[in-house]
Amino acid sequence: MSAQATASHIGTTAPASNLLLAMDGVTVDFDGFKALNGFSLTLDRGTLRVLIGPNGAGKSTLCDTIIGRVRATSGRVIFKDQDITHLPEHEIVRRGICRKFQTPGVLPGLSVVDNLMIAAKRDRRWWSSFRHGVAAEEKARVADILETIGLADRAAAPAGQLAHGEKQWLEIGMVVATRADLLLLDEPTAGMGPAETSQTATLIRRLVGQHTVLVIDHDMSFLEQLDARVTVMHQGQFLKEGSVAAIRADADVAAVYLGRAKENTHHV
Amino acid sequence: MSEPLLTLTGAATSYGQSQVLWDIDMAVPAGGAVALIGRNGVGKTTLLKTIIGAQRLTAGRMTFQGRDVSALGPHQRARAGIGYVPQGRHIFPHLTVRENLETGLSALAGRGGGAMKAGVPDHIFDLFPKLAQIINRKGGVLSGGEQQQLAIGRALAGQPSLLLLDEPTEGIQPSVVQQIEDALRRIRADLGVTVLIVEQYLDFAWSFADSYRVMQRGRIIRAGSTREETAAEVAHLVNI
Amino acid sequence: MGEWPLIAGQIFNGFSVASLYVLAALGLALSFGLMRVINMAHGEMLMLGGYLAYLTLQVVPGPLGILAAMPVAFLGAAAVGAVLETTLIKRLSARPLDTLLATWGVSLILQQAARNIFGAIGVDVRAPQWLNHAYTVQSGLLEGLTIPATRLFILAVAFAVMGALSLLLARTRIGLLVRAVNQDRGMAAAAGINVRAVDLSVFCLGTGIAGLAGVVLALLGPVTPNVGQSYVVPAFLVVVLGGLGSLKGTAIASLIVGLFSALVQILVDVSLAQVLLLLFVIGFIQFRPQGVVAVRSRALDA
Amino acid sequence: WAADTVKVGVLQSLTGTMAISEVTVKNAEILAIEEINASGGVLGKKIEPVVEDGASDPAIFAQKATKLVQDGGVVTVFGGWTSASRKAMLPVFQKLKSLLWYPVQFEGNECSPNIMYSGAQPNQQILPALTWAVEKGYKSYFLIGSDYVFPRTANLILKKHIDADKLKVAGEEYVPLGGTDFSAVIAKVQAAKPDIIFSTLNGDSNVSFFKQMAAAGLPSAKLPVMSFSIGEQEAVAMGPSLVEGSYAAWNYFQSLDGAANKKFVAAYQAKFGAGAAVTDPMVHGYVDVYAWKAAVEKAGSFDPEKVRAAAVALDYLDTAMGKVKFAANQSLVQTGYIGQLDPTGQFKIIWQSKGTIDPDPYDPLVFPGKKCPAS
Amino acid sequence: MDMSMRKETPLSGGLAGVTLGRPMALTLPVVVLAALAPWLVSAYELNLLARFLAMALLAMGLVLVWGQGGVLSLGQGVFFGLGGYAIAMHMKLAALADGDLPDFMVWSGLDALPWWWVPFKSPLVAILGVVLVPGALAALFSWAVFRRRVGGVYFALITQALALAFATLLISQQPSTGGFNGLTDFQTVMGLELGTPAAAHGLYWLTLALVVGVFVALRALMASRYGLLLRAIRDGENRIRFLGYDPTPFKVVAFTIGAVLAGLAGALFTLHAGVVSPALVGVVPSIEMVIWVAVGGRNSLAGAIAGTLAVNLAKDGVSSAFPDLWLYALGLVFVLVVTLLPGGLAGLVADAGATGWGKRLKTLIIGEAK
Ligand SMILES: Nc1ncnc2c1ncn2[C@@H]1O[C@H](COP(=O)(O)OP(=O)(O)OP(=O)(O)O)[C@@H](O)[C@H]1O
Ligand SMILES: Nc1ncnc2c1ncn2[C@@H]1O[C@H](COP(=O)(O)OP(=O)(O)OP(=O)(O)O)[C@@H](O)[C@H]1O
Ligand SMILES: [Mg+2]
Ligand SMILES: [Mg+2]
Repeated sequence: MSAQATASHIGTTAPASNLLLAMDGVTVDFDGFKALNGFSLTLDRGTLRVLIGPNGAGKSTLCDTIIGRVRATSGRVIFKDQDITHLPEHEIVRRGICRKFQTPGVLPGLSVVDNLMIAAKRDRRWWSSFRHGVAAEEKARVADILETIGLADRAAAPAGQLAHGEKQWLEIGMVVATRADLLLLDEPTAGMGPAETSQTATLIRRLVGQHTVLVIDHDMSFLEQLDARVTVMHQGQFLKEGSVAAIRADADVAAVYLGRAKENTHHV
Repeated sequence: MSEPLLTLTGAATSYGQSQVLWDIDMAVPAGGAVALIGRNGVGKTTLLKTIIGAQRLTAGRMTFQGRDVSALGPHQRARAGIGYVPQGRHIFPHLTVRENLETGLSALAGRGGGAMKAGVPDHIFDLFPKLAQIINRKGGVLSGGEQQQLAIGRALAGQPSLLLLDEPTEGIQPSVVQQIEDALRRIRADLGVTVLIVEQYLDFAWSFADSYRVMQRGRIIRAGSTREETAAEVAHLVNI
Repeated sequence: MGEWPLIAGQIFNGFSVASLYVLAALGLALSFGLMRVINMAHGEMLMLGGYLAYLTLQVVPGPLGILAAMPVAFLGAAAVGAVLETTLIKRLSARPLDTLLATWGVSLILQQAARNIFGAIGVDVRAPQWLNHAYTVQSGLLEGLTIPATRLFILAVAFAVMGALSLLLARTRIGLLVRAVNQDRGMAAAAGINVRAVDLSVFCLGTGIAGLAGVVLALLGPVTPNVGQSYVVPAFLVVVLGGLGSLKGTAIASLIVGLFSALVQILVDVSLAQVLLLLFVIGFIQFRPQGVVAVRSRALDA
Repeated sequence: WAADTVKVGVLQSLTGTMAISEVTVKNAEILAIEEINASGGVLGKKIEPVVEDGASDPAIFAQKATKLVQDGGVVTVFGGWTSASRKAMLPVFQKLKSLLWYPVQFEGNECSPNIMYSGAQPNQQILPALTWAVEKGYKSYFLIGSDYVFPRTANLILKKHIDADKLKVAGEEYVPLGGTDFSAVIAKVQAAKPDIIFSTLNGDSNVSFFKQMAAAGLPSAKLPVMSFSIGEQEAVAMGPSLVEGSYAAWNYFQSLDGAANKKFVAAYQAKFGAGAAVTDPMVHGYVDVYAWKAAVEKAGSFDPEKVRAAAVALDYLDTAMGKVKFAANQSLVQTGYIGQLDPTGQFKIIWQSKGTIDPDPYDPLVFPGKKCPAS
Repeated sequence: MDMSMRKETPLSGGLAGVTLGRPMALTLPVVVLAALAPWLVSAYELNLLARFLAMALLAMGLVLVWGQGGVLSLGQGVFFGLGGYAIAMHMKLAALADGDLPDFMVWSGLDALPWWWVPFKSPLVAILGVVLVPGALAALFSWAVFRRRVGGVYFALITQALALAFATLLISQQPSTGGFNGLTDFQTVMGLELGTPAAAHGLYWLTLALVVGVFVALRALMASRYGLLLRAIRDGENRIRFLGYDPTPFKVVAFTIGAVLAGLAGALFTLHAGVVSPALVGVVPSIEMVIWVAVGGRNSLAGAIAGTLAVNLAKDGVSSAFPDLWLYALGLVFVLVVTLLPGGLAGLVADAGATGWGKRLKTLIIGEAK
């Protein structure tokens, strides 16, 4: 797989300060149930961060809050030194955040390539959609990504006809195509086999540097391959942070998350 | 082994114009556990959908408990004793956990007895204690792991003799993966349910199932016993 | 007689109009909320109810005819609903906009059929004597306020239907199955639910209620081939205002619409009141787009 | 064959909301044509009616009028019901220099040389009703109408005359066409306590109105209602018992005496069923055909211009509705009647104007100084 | 005509989801034939054709709004009416001497022209009004609704209520709108004497030219990025939002274009028919407009034109001879098209094109397919 090509096309502006995202005491209250409870997190530019935690810990809710799908009951989300807590979703995305959903969210009636073209379009204001032609750079990027995600031969197929795993790949491709500074990947490997999983890990590692990436996943072997700093959440709150090895060794994490001490590798 | 619980002979299906499954022959023995493995997009989900009746057979036939069920609709097959845990879980988002479980009772219709009136059997909460804690929450707001447990619980509420599981550990935290794996073993052992499971991870597949089928491009290209071959011997077929 | 009886009278009229809307809209809310079917022929189910009332009164004249007509109309309209569902609606499941267009065609056909069968000019259905009187306040602040018995009767019927329906949906498994089918058909079938049977019964229930409503509406209005058309647009507005197929929402929205138009009519005439009502609904959407009663979901496309 | 026939257009709504009423007028017009054909035709030619559907849509009326005159080669057209349809057809007839015979009472305020208006002008229907009510001693009037042109104009005229007579307008209310909710209107009636209601409600709204009045404890026996749009057909449809005792003003009632009427009713019922109701607009449509025949014969030509000139010069015709003739302003000179509904759906004639009334398209009190150019 | 398509990169399936009309080779002869119509058909038939072509403008707008945008509008009659009234008001005023009032105002008791009539004395304002009034109302209305993310069925039902309210309002405000009667009896427009053959031909060609122009323009629009995004929004509005697009303006623009086309259609129709009235704007006519497009094919511009002509010609022919039958037929068309033929006539043609004999026929007519 040729992720270099993709990576080389992803341009970002030179960092002004190193801090990209800061969540500051964010609480999300669903009728009394606090899915996030005073949660804080900072992400530096160009870094990779892994977020784990038990089912229901609030990881997806965290992404929802950053992207504006769910609104913080209290606390703030700061992105590139600006408060984005209350911006409309599309505004947040335009500032440079893109998210892959836990259940793949592709546009089922559009072809694979059209899905990517829409994601790749730089100027997302409505009037610019009347402008003629497609930038050569966008075209090239879409072609690259199509190769990378292995769907080149299905480019014209409606996205709705893809199998689950293929949809996952397409959505990853779409997120990458946006060239957002911050990529939120919610369980990118769910439904993938071991081979695809390590391909994904390779891809993500290549993205880092140009992008800041937050990965959520439950597959410890996948996280191992990513080899990044890990934040552990529990019941909407921060639990631990550290290297993969440190987290694995941690008794608290074992208690709430990993279970019976031994690691969970189904790997061949 | 005696009469198989489920057989497929020359089964084929397609989505509209495009055929997805070709010439599937398979027999699942009663009380057994079969693992279905293969890369993304080879048709594993489609095969399960065909068995539950959500996809129509375009060729071949299917029997269940010795009866030809090829012409039956999904709800009739569910009532005959096939339980289904789909990929992506498909929880009813606006129903509570209890109500989701109760929908599973529908599969008991026509099987007599007061089972349907008796409500959701307790052993489901023994298997998945978490469900009892969130019994009144809406399905749509549950986390992935909670939903997966609920989906299995819902299938069990219909007291199936065959359980179809489509990647049941996808997106589940490790400790719960273990719980689910344990639960599945108990389902086999204590409830005597036959299992057909789609699983991408071979070591669980090997520790759980008695036999395996490898799929490629809509066909079963290899069948064998997990007792006679190691996962490593089969892995290359899956990882191409 | 001063201002007070007029205002009090209009508040009562608001409730009365609301009860008509509830009856007209409940069936719609059912089939839309639970099956995503927009039944434009719903008005013709009301019409059918009116004609069945007429026929029943031919057979059972006298004071109790109207009571006999209600179950007859319910069953008759439900039967027509069954035919409609099995021949047409089931082919269009989950395409609400298409059901809207197709059932509009059905409504044209049913209207013309009524014209050919019963004649274009309508038939005579009258309130029985025991309903044809009014209670008048004789003294006090509200002196002169008149409450027609017919309208009280309709209020009672509306309450009874609402009550029965919510009991049915809340207390029996039917409600559960219906909601499951609505949320995920494929999964519902795989869980052992006979989705076709559920669809059929919901749709028939909706049209049946419309038929029953038609009897009641005939007490205050005409029974003609195109009578349904005059109720169906406001009934849909009630459904929009009420929120997705929620019975509670439908009831509250009916009340809002009823009271709004009754009170506005103290100041402006009916034509203008209609325009104001639409503006009100658009205004309402601005701060409560999900309708009166919202259903929350995490699904991407909720 | 073609040489022996002359084509005339019959243009009414056969579909849409107006079809109920207009189909009966079409029937009456066809009946007249058939009768004339059976007795030898006009100027030795058989009349060939070309029927078109106006579909209750003014634009379609204009379209079909053009079709009839321009492509269909008809020498004249009988048709129209709503003022909207007539107004839409007017320019067509003017441009194509043809002639339309319009059979329904209307609000006046119009005289085109290309239209023969046989339906009543306001002074031939509305004002006679007021005259009758004043004679009866009613002092306080509540005006209720459907919200469109005819009721608005009729009430404008009524109000001026009621004021001029030093009587009281207790209220004026409108509901949208086809409206079914009268709760607010009735509340206002109850508050205003009028002596009589003058109703220009149209179509189905009447049913709702009478039912809701009865429910509110105000049947016609308690509070009289004078209607301007309820004829025999509507009365039967509503159930005569509902409207029994209420009044109506027309220029024709089925119950009218006279041999010509007996003959017409018998002929109509022979063709369209024994119970078929016969109404004012139907008779006007029927009379129009005979008046056209008389004018053609007087002119000795089918040329619309000559027929028009001959029509206004005709003497009184003896018709089902009594003696009528066309005035110089091309409207019909006719008698006004007040009827009261009996339980069978027929009207008992309780009052009639003193002799025929000359048509007056512009009410002198409301539109002082306006006159038809022709008169 | 399909230049814009050729410019599309092979990468973007920009036209996926659009059922293409017949290609250029067939379109040109049709247009030429249509342009010659004044010499081929009678004056009445030409007028009929002109009306239906005017309506086809509206129908093409619905292809954009409903077919591409997935937004079903049951209120197109409102915009049609606004366009019609805008031009009709001007013609009414143009026919008057200075200081005079239209007749209906006089006998409704008005003694001065309502203020909002005054600007329509100017022909320029009237022409602008034809486009701007429906456009502005549509933009405002749809923005208010879409921005609160109310769409789909809800939107359809609200537009239906809009049609009802608008018709009711028009009828009830008789002194200033002409009420139920509408506006009629026009003499001249922009110095052109209406009713003369010259005027009839000129207006017909104007209509035809607009139909062709709008066809070309909409086709290019549908093939553009905008069209792609519109279809994407139809498929998954929320997904699009999380890709950084705000769906609201896209939908508002489509709805507004649809309304402007409806307004244009209404104005031209009024010129051809010589009358505009509430009968054209209410619930029933509005939904009939949708059926023209459903019959033709909701994703095909050519289909929309064909559907409009077919339904209206059928109505003209059938309803007089068999009034009862017509209503059954119309009802049945609704039912059958929606259930059995969701792609409409265009879909049928496309299907036929895909099968053996259809393909052969196609190659015969238009040469080798590209
Ligand atoms: N809209 C909502 N209303 C009420 N509760 C909600 C809502 N959305 C989420 N929750 C609850 O918040 C908790 C956190 O959910 P979330 O999806 O963020 O967990 P997660 O960490 O992503 O879990 P998983 O790993 O299983 O995906 C869950 O218990 C869920 O039930
Ligand atoms: N609704 C559909 N319409 C058309 N084609 C489909 C549809 N669903 C799946 N397919 C195609 O059928 C093939 C098999 O899909 P299926 O979902 O059965 O694969 P799978 O083996 O379960 O893959 P995964 O491991 O990703 O879940 C794929 O090529 C897919 O593109
Ligand atoms: Mg999650
Ligand atoms: Mg799968």
